[in-house]
Amino acid sequence: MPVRVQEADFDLSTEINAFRAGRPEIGAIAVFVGLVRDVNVGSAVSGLTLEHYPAMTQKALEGIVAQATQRWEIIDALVIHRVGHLQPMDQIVLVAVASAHRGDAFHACEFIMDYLKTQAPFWKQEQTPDGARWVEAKASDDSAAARWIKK
Amino acid sequence: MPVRVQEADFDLSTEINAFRAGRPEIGAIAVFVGLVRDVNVGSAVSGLTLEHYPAMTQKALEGIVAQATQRWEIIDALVIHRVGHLQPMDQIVLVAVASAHRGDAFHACEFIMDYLKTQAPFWKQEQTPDGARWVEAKASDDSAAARWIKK
Amino acid sequence: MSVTILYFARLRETLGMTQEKIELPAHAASVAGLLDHLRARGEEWHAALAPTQSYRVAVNQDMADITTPVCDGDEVAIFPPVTGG
Amino acid sequence: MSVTILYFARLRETLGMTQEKIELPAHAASVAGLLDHLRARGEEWHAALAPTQSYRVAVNQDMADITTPVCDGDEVAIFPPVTGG
Repeated sequence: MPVRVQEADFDLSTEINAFRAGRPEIGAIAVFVGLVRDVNVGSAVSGLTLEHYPAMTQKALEGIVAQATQRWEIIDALVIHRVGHLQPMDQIVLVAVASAHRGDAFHACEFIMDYLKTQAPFWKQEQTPDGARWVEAKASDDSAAARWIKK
Repeated sequence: MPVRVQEADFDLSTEINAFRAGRPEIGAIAVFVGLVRDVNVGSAVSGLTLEHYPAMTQKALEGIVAQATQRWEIIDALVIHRVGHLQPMDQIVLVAVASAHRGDAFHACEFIMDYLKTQAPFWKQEQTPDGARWVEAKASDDSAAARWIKK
Repeated sequence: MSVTILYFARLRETLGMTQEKIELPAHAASVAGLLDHLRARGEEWHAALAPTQSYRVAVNQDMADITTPVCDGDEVAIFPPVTGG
Repeated sequence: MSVTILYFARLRETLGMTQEKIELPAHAASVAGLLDHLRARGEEWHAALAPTQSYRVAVNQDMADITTPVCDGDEVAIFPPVTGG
């Protein structure tokens, strides 16, 4: 269940090929890639700085992946999250979930992203024409995460 | 909305990089990769032959992508499906959906896969120790596709 | 009228037929009529295309059902439920 | 007892503080007690850490709530709602 927090970019093929190497039992991989957009909440965005809480980040992501592993039949999961300075079109995050069948892979991947968005200690600061501004948390992220709470 | 049916393998990074090139409005890409497993319904599988109905395949996949485009806010979608002889661990299918936000990308990607599984004219024949056998359609694929029918 | 019929996968093997061009009587100008016409060919066709069997029909490369009309020059395909992806 | 406090993102900027080590009285040995202790520092702290403000607290790198106990040697982090991904 590899979880990595890094400044460096990642290559999708390299990561996914290493992730699935030697595992012919994998039938499905659901992947999510988050990218820096050049616009947000109506303002042009020329760059992004990602701050995090190093001692907690790894632990929080591992906890989220462990929850996904308990809830779905998955073979493995991979999370890479970048920190530091990013430009529009840069990759921010990669989540990949491997499973025998697609339903589990899709749902676990979406779950990990929803929880990452509300539980993992990262904060984005955007550079806009009016200066730097901290990105506000979205209520829609809270409701996306709340969907997964078992009744 | 590129849709390709081909014998050749594909490279994930090459495809996704071309797909998102020059589009800084993309914030989220949901990707699905389907792979040949070395076991199915309790038998070892040494290879797979994918037959299709060439005149219909492209049209069916484009129709499925068009439906996804109408139902979700997506920027673009990419479908690549292989035909011919494949080995365990080979890539079979790639579906990628780009959107501003992750919810639309995830849902459209899962929708395309569910419809592809029940509507696109591909048939798998597996090589097993007991000889070649046609893969049986799964009732779970019909119910996965039926989830998306609007009440 | 003249109709092209294509067979795929297990049905292609069972019926020993990949493609054929047939003359379909005007009274059989629907998927249901075409299937009845084919079932009349004998036991093997009757069994393979029985309504209780699981198969699909496309007319001019679109999924069809038994009420779909079949016209002169149409391409009809008969195949098992699909298993791609 | 001695507690390390970390501040992140907007709260780090607002309070002008990245990290500090404080002596917390035994009667304040919970997240609620620690927050009251910090709010007593003055108007700026009172405003930034008001219960109506949106912020989160972690104790020893786990998400916490106001009832979570705080013990000697703990690391407490105070930060805005997260915005990664």
